[in-house]
Amino acid sequence: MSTTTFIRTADLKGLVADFNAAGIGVAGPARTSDGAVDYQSITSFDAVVLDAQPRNSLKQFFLPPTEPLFKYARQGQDVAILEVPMSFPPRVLIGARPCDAAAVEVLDRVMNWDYKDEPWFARRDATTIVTFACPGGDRSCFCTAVGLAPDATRGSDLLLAPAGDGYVVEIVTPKGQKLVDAYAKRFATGAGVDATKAYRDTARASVEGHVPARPDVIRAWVETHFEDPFWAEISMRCHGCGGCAASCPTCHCFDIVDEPETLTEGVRRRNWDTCQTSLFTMHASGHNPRHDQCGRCRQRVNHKFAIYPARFNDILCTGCGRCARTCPAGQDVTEILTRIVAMATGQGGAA
Amino acid sequence: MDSATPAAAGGFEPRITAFVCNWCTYTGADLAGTSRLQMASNVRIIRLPCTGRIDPMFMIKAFERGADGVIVSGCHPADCHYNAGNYHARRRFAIFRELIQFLGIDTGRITFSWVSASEGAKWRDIVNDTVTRVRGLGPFTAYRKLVVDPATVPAAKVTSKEVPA
Amino acid sequence: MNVYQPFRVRIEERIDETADTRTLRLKFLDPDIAEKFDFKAGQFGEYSVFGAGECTFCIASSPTRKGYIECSFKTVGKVTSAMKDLEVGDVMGFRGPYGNAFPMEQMHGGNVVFIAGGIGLAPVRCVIWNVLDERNKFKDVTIVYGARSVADLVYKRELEDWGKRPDVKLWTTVDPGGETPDWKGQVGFVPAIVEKASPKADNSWAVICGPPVMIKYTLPVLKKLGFTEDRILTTLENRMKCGIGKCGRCNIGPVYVCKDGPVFTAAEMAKLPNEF
Amino acid sequence: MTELRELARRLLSEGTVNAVLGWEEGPRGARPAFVTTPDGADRLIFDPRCVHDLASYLSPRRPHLKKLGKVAVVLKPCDARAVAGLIRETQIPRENVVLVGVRCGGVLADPESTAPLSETTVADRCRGCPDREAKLADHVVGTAGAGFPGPSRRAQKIEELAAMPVDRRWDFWQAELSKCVRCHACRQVCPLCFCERCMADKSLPRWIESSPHARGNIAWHITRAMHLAGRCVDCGECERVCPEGIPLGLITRKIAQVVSDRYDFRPSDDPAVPAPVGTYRMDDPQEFIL
Repeated sequence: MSTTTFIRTADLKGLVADFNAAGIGVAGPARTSDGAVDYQSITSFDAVVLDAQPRNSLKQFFLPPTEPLFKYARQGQDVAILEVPMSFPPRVLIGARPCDAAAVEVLDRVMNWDYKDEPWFARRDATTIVTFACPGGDRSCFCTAVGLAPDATRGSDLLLAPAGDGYVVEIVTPKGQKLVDAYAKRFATGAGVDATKAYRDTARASVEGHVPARPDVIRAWVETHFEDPFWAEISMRCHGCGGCAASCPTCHCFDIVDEPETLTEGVRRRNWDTCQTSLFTMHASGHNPRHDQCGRCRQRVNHKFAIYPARFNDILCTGCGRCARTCPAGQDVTEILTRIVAMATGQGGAA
Repeated sequence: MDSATPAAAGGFEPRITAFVCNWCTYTGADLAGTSRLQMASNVRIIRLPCTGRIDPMFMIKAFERGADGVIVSGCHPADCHYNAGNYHARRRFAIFRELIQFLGIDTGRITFSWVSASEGAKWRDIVNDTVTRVRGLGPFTAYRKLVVDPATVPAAKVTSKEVPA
Repeated sequence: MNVYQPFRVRIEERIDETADTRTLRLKFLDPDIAEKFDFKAGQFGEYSVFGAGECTFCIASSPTRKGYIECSFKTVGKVTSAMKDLEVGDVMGFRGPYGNAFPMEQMHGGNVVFIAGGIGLAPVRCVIWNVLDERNKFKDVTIVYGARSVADLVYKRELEDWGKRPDVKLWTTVDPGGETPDWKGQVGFVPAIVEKASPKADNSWAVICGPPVMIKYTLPVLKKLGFTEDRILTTLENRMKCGIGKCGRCNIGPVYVCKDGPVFTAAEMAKLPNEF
Repeated sequence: MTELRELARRLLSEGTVNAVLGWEEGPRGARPAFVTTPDGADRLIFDPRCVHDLASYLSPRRPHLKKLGKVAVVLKPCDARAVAGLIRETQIPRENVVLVGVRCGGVLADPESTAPLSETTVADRCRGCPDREAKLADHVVGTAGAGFPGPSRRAQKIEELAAMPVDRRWDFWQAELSKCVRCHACRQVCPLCFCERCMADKSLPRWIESSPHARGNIAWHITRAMHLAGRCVDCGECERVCPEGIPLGLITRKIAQVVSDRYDFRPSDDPAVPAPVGTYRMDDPQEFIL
């Protein structure tokens, strides 16, 4: 068990005030104008909403929907490249959910796959993630089926769980320790981890059993059933809208485009993209290796539960359930995975 | 410098993009020129076959690339070289105008007009009035501020980019 | 500086291969890069026209020829159209080299058969140059190259050079109907010409690249001649953005063309799901 | 519901159609269903949670559904307007599809909702909807509630926005549109966005910047709105599916008002009525043209 400390709720508010005073950016889950909860910039801990899963994930803080990679300026036949600085101001994400914090670490794998993605890691380095143990989820949550838990520490620098008049703080990383040391006066001795057991148990119970915790079985089935009619069946209702990918904490596919600003200058940008659209894989010739929605639906499941595990020994899904919540056509990942396990273990599953 | 472009007055000279039809307004603008009518020099004309060809995207693109105002002009009703291009365009322009107004763009930045091949003087007035009006509205900074990229630095001399084995 | 920022390269030479295919010879602007840059036969790069975007091609020149790289492209999309508009002296971008390579060391001491169709000669040409520049390391060299018509043959000057070499067996062919009155090569589809050329399979490697239909009908011919699947090499392409395994679009099932490829053996290809 | 299931069963068992597109109970409330066997008809439901516009699935942009062959589709009156749009614009031959109308007195805002349909829970677009059943349909089943009176809250919000100074309206829309991540879900679910290749996906030339920055976003949303002017049937799907919660319905509704006020056009399920953009009258108002 990692070392723990304690913070009172009042000190947590003070801590956010300290960050503000020190010029450290703070973001956390807060209400939006349309009544939803999004991770967004905040200036006070009072704005933080902890009892609802935010609509967006944390990935935007490391891989923004759009970001400039560099600018270019043409002078005659020559071109000058103007660099976008790869340093970012310090930021604390407070009130992160364990599934979202874990997703960031899961993505570290691909972002450092032989080539280091500097924009990603520069933001990672500048950011401290203060996670709050999840109070529990709805029927689309299944973090325990992908090796996580409502109180998983993965990807977090600090993990807070409520106890008494404050929170037990688990110090997960040296970066977390650094934050605690820097603001030592805000932390105190208090209850230990044991005091949060009931809270954690309740949370765990609320998400368990939604998907069989058999990622190995899912992977094996997906790897061997590329042509299974199951994919065509589930893809019928799919609109190819990519809402799942936009809201997913681990969907990281991107596009790179040039945008001229004038005749001689412009910016190369990286933008979010999604495997759910036909354009994603379409060649300039018009040939499209993934020519229908069936292949695209399969790709998303395949990438998350078979390809990524094969490449990085890690599942590209943290069980947050956002894709199921956001899907306009009721496609539900828990249903898909449950049926895959049923088919793989010979318990039927065809509709 | 003619009276319609008092550059001395305050510095801001609006950039106006005009999308005009080939058959009427372009010829009308040409007439204004050959008649040596004095008018503001802020307008850059883009000639199109017909107002029916003027997609609202053109106006958006003009704003994207730094225009402060836009003029759209073509043949009067019943004069369209292609019979009905301007009638179709009229409906689209009407909807577009109300849409952008709803989205918070001052419709004073766009002038819609019918200018025939013989109306050189009308073209001069359209140009001068639009320039004066847009000058009053000021530069379209709201649109230009839509994208603010971080400051860049010239690329360091690249010497150590790794070449993987 | 980030991994997506390209090197700057200047167009040294441009050669029109066919009506819609062009080769560019590119030199690195930075002398340090020009000196240090190295790659292996078969690797690819991301070429960019600033303002239009990036495009993926194999490096069509050979690593044995230092100081420049070449790429050959067909004008089809936004970037290739912009590339066609560039003049000698214009500056482009290049990121790379990326991906795996042909197993040149393993091929040492063996016979090599090159089979290509149309613009598919570009990635094969890189290996041909490499082999010919180190000619004493290889035994028999056979090249079978076909295109739809005489006008569609790329690298015509080189074909001429290769044809004159006593240590290269060159078979050029055009599809029936694509020949001109003075055409001296073969007439017929590539698989038939391969059968006619009948290269020996013993201690041999085949390098094949071209339209899918050509590959589909050539593979059985090679097998009949005795080539084993692990000695038939090809190079794939797929839509890519990053070239380095992150953007998520070039995978064929579990295989990333940018990381595991672009060079695959026929044995590896046979295991891929039908998604390319 | 029994009536619907019996009809679906009959259409499937008699071989009139290969599939019935309707709604079923999903893990999170109602969702689209694709019933291909007579027995499957028992999966079909219709209740106020069936908000989805199934006409989207008839769009020719969905080649994977063409494989189903001839289908029957269950339609609320608003969905029938979308089908009429597809027929009007020659995207589907009328004889290739069997239309099953369900009588409707309004639906909920959210297919996951468990609340009873009421003045407070009804989808805003249903307020003031005059249609209880689809005239276009081959069969009509079910019973309709009374519907809900207008004006919709959107209409009130539009008035509120209209009363604002123009730059405050700009600020309002910039706050909303800057949230857009350009997933294009609004386009994908739209029954009338049927272009084989959307203008936003075209790069030669690139009219609409694909980056989800505010400049690209406003260009996209203006274009989307313009392309749907007089074609939008107010099925509400774009706003419902937006993962960022952008009130897209305000834009489409505003344009519907303009089209209604200026050209006396309201979307109906009669494919013979020409759409207002693409037609004209010589005496159309032109007060804004100098």
